[in-house]
Amino acid sequence: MLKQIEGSAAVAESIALCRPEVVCAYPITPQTHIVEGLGEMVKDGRLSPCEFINVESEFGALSVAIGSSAAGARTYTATSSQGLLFMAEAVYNAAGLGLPIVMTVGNRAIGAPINIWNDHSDSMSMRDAGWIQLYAETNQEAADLHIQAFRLAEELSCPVMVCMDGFILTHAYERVDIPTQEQVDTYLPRFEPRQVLDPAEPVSIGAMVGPEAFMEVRYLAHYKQLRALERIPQLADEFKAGFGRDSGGLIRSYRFEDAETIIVALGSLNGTVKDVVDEMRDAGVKIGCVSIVSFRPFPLAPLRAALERAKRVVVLEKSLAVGLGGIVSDGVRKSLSGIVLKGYTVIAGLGGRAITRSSLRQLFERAGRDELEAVTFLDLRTELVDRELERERHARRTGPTAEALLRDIGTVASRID
Amino acid sequence: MTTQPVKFYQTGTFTVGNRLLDESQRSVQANMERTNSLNSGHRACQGCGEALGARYAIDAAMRAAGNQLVAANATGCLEVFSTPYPETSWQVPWIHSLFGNAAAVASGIAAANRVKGRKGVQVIAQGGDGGTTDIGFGCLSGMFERNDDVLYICYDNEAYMNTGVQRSSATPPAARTATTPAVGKRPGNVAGTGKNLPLIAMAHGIPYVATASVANLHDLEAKVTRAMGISGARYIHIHVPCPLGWGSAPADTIKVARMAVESGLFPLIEAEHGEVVDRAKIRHRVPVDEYLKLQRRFAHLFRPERDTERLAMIQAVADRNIARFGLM
Amino acid sequence: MRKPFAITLDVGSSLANRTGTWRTERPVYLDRLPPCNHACPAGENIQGWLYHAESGDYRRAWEELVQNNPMPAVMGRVCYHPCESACNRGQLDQPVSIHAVERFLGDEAIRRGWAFPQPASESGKRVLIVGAGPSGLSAAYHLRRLGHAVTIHEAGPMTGGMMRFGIPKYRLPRDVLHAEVQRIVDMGVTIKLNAKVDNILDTMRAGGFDAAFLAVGAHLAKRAYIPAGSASRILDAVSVLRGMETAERPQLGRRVVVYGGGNTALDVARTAKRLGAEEAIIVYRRTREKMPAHDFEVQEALEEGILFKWLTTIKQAGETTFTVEKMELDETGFPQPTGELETIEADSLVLALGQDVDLSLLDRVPGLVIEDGVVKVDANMMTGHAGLFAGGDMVPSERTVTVAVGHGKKAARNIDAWLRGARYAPAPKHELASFELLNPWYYTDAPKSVQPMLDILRRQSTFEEVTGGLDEGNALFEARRCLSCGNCFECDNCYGVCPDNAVIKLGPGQRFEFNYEYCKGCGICVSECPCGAIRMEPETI
Amino acid sequence: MFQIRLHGRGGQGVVTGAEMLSVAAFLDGCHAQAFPSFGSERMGAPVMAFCRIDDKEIRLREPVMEPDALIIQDPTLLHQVDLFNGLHANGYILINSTRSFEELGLSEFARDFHHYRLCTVPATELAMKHVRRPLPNAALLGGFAAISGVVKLESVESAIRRKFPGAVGEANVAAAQAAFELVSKDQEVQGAQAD
Repeated sequence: MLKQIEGSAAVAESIALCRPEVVCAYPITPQTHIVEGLGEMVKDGRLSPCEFINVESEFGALSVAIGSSAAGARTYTATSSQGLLFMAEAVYNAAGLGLPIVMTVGNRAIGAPINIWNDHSDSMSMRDAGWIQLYAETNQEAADLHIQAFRLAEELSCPVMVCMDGFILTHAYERVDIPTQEQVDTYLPRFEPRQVLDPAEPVSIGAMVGPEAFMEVRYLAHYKQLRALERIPQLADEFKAGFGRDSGGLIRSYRFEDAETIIVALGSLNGTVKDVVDEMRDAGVKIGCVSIVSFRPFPLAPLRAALERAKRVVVLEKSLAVGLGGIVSDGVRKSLSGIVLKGYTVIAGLGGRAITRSSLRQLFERAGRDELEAVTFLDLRTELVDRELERERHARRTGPTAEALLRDIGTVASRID
Repeated sequence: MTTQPVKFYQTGTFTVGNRLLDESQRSVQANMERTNSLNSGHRACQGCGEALGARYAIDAAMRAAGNQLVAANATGCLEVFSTPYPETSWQVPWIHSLFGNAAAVASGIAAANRVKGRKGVQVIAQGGDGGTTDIGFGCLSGMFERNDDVLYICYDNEAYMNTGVQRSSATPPAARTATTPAVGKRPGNVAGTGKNLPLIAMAHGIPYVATASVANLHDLEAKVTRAMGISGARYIHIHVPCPLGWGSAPADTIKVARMAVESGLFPLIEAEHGEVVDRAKIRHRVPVDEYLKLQRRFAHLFRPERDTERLAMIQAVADRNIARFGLM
Repeated sequence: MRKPFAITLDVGSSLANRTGTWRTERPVYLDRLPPCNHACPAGENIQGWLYHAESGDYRRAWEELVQNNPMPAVMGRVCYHPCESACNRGQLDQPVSIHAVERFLGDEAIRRGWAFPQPASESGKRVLIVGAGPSGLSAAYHLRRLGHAVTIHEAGPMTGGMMRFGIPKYRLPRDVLHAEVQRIVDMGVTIKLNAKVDNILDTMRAGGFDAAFLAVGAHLAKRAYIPAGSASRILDAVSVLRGMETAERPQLGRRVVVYGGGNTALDVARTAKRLGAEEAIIVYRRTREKMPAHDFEVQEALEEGILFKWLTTIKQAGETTFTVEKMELDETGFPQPTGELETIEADSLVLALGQDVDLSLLDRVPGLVIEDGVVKVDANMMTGHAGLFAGGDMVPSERTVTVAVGHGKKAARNIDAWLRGARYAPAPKHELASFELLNPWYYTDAPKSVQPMLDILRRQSTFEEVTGGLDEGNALFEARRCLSCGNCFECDNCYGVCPDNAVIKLGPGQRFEFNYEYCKGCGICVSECPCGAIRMEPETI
Repeated sequence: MFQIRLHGRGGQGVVTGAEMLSVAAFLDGCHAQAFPSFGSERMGAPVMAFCRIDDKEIRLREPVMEPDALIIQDPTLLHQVDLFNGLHANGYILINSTRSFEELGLSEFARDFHHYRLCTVPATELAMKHVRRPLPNAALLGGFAAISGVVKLESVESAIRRKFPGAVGEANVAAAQAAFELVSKDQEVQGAQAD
């Protein structure tokens, strides 16, 4: 059913259709609307049977999820930013224990300085925690990915993180087709846990494993993700058959066949990129783009197939590996191992900095002329940086950088971009 | 002379069993069919109080729950010595997740049991004092305030033993640990620090809080059994000596625990909804010296000379407990 | 369940890890000798019979008791219970009132008519016993149980020896004595009364006996020289007490002086009081503390109004007046005369200065040695003459009923061995279960039960028994005060306190076993065993 | 594609206004996208919300940089924030005020725009009258429907009713209708003047 609906509400409805049995919630912007929506459905009985648990922290949230999942209940939680970091220990643990928890990350920057706006620093920090990470481009896809995520998680006994851009998607109202319960039930079978805490068949879960088997345990986790590389496209196909939509998969390519320049990005940014690609195609530029949906497992082979004929690849990243540059770029380069082409890393949109069509167009045009640095910071306000660097050259006690910069800009919402 | 009913049973209920007592009055541990929830072959040190306390508690819980029990365990000695791959000593469904989240994991299991309609399957969370009073305190407090249907058992050996005896917020005053060494002007742990978790648990107003000791099995089992009969959040804090960390003889584990109780330093109490409802009376009161002298971690209180001031301070703690909880 | 590799494990799999290899010391169960048993002159297994009494099984308790002592009702009354002085419970609150439980069991046996078993088979050997006192009766009982034919020759008109002629009936009612003697007789023991043996070897030959046990006791009163007038009435304690058992009751008068400081002196004074004497005075040359009599008896005597004159000797006896001299103790604690004299009024003087043995029957027995008026015996109670054994008051030892009973048992076992051409070897004794080996915290606090006492007026005027028995409830309570020192009573502590579940409970009455596969040797079981029945022993490496 | 930018202060329902506007467009059969400027949610702080309306899927995620219309819920922002940034000469401006553009000191600024696309409406006054709370967003949407014709008044009414079921919704609908009428009348007057 088509609805003009907030992204968070759409995801909440979609999750409810997956019949989660335990939902843990701890408030953090911008994921709150999702669990609020679910909480209301549990409270008014629309979502039943389901336990909605208000916990004391994100660490508590995922820990409760670990318990309920290990006890055989389909379990969901959501978080963002600092919350994801606060639960980091449990994030690794849930994966290590092979518990098929599904978690939404409403992507948001990480402080300090504290920042509630969107980028991918949070989920990227957990990229190697053993979770499958799927990035949604639209709210429709965010809603759909959650349905696929439960299926995938439970098949593989591996937790899945569905990443959707904070505010840009979570708080955006747009048209979403909410599937029917019947569709979802057909697609997503009952949860049959691989291991369960059951007095009838007791086991000890969470043993201490020493050097004699730890490598093997880790290899098996890796192997599980390699299997996911096969299953994710199959599940997307199956989803299309059942729901009539393309959603998910490993990567999605756009006007790339004859493209000399290909833009690679994750999440909602791809919409704007596509608009720019269309503009430039209209102007005769051979440009295309690829959206990475599955960042973990990382789709090396499909990426290589999509990119190998291009002259250059521009990876647009909403996170920064400080001291290195890009995170996604590393994987993209690895996929192109042995192929000689130009590769550019562009760090964009950190902490909610708007990524505009005009900026992208200029960027892509410069890329087409190969004028980009290996690592470029899109729309970096160099005058602010220079001023601060100058100040630091003259004074030892410069005070906090963030506050100094803010003094120079003025009121936050007084600017459009 | 009219015949009075004979109430004296040689050792009464102080020993584990008593051939003269009715079967129903004997302890779970006396039973040949006891669960041995924590089985032989675990790697706890010789004379480990925690291994003993855990078997006491979980066996009693198993009996109370008709073996319908799931346990969540915090990281720590108990977890490490019981489940090194490829062997586990547990006979109950058991999960270890992290150091600080046992209470939350248990809340999750309880939620799953509720939603799955598994009536009668009870959930226990357990951890050491570090995993309970320090790193796990947030999750524990959350579990308490939500009144989740979980019995949390803390095995208190008064320091981080698994990592090599570092101070925790349950470490008593003057005790030597690796991070409160017995050097300087006032050797050992600083007085006036630390927290009393049973009282904090009571402040949450949860249905049941109790303290217990491996030195008093019947009392311990009665409390576990009682707790298992109550729904909602419950907390039992069990004093379990650690020969390694305390510098006591492995054979003295129970004796040391007994001296803690008999001196008044570890009161055995029961509370319901925040109010103390019962206490175990001290049978043969001893001065705190009798307790402290058994442990090398307090040796500096007696050598090279008697630390009269701090011994008096510790005795005052015991006296206050005795007065406050009516232990005599 | 398709369990994930390594992180999820099958329950109880740690049994594969044999932690027993960690051990440097191993616990072992052992039985230690309880101090009561150790102290009992009759060699009773006190703890053994208390164990059964604890569970209310009095018949088994009694049966266990009479393995060593055939006269518990007597013993429970007259024994000075060294067991209780040794009892570890004394260091906790008060000793277990062993004698009271023993008496209860003895009385219970009489009341219910429990009998001794007949011997399983007859040995065909004949043993002569001379004297039907405690030692002789004890020997007769044990020999009979071993299947030997036993004949007792008793010089006196009644059985019991000193139990009858030395102990007043207010301490040992005669029906009790009779019942316990009769039970021995009922085993098929022949007793010939008024049958004084003049020459032991002749009698043995005449009766065709294979061995003999001499237990004639010490019935000859010791005399002291006291200048006396012809009208002075001076008697000896043996005659007075003996007279109480026969038709001719001794005439002691209104005021009686008893000279001596032993239990017999007290018995005589208390008897005199009961016979109607207005005043009974004990004159003793030393102080109360130095008195050989038991303190509780002195206490009872004082309660009954007996008067004492300490540090006093009798210098001269007149018809109704006696001159006494005050004494004082020198540095060595020995009394020395002071020359200070006084006179006391009395109708009679009874000398209670000890007894000698009548050894006339042993004249010209080859090999037999007599020293200090008693017969020398070896460790097997045999005299220098083969086949001739002796015990009780006529051999060098403490002269108590209990010692005599013990002699009888020991002699019987040696006679039995000798008859079979063997030598009796007693089972080696276990190490002593001293108080330090116990963990008394586990025992319930319980002061001992008090036996009822006859009220003072009746004690002064009648020969009713002074001390009453326990009722069943009290006896059970008292039995359960036993700490079971050194011997497992299956309290399950070791089974419970082992952090490694390395103790196997074998079931009721079967005790426990260590599982050395898993025992790490921590020793908690040893520390927490209430009764000290476990010991750590070094592992051989 | 038609892009609207809404300005106001936290607590005035700016985001809800954008949301209802997108719903109204959705009900008209269009694709629509509404999203806030994502400030921390505090009362009184300047906030923005955006709405895009198109007849095909909207992929663009940038903030509305070049709006076709501005809805200004709080005229006190006029001199505090660069409200008109990116607005092109054919753009619409709807300001919540009892005063005219002239009275607001915008005469000179208004000269660059089609005057019939500029309008003030006393939305807070209408809200106080109908809803009894100073929440001008519904009235402004009514006014916006009148001034722009981008969404139908009926769709705006339905969108309001979806967001606020029951009496509150009806009150807001009444405010929207009143604003619609006021603005329509004003448009007629201005149209007459123009003619």
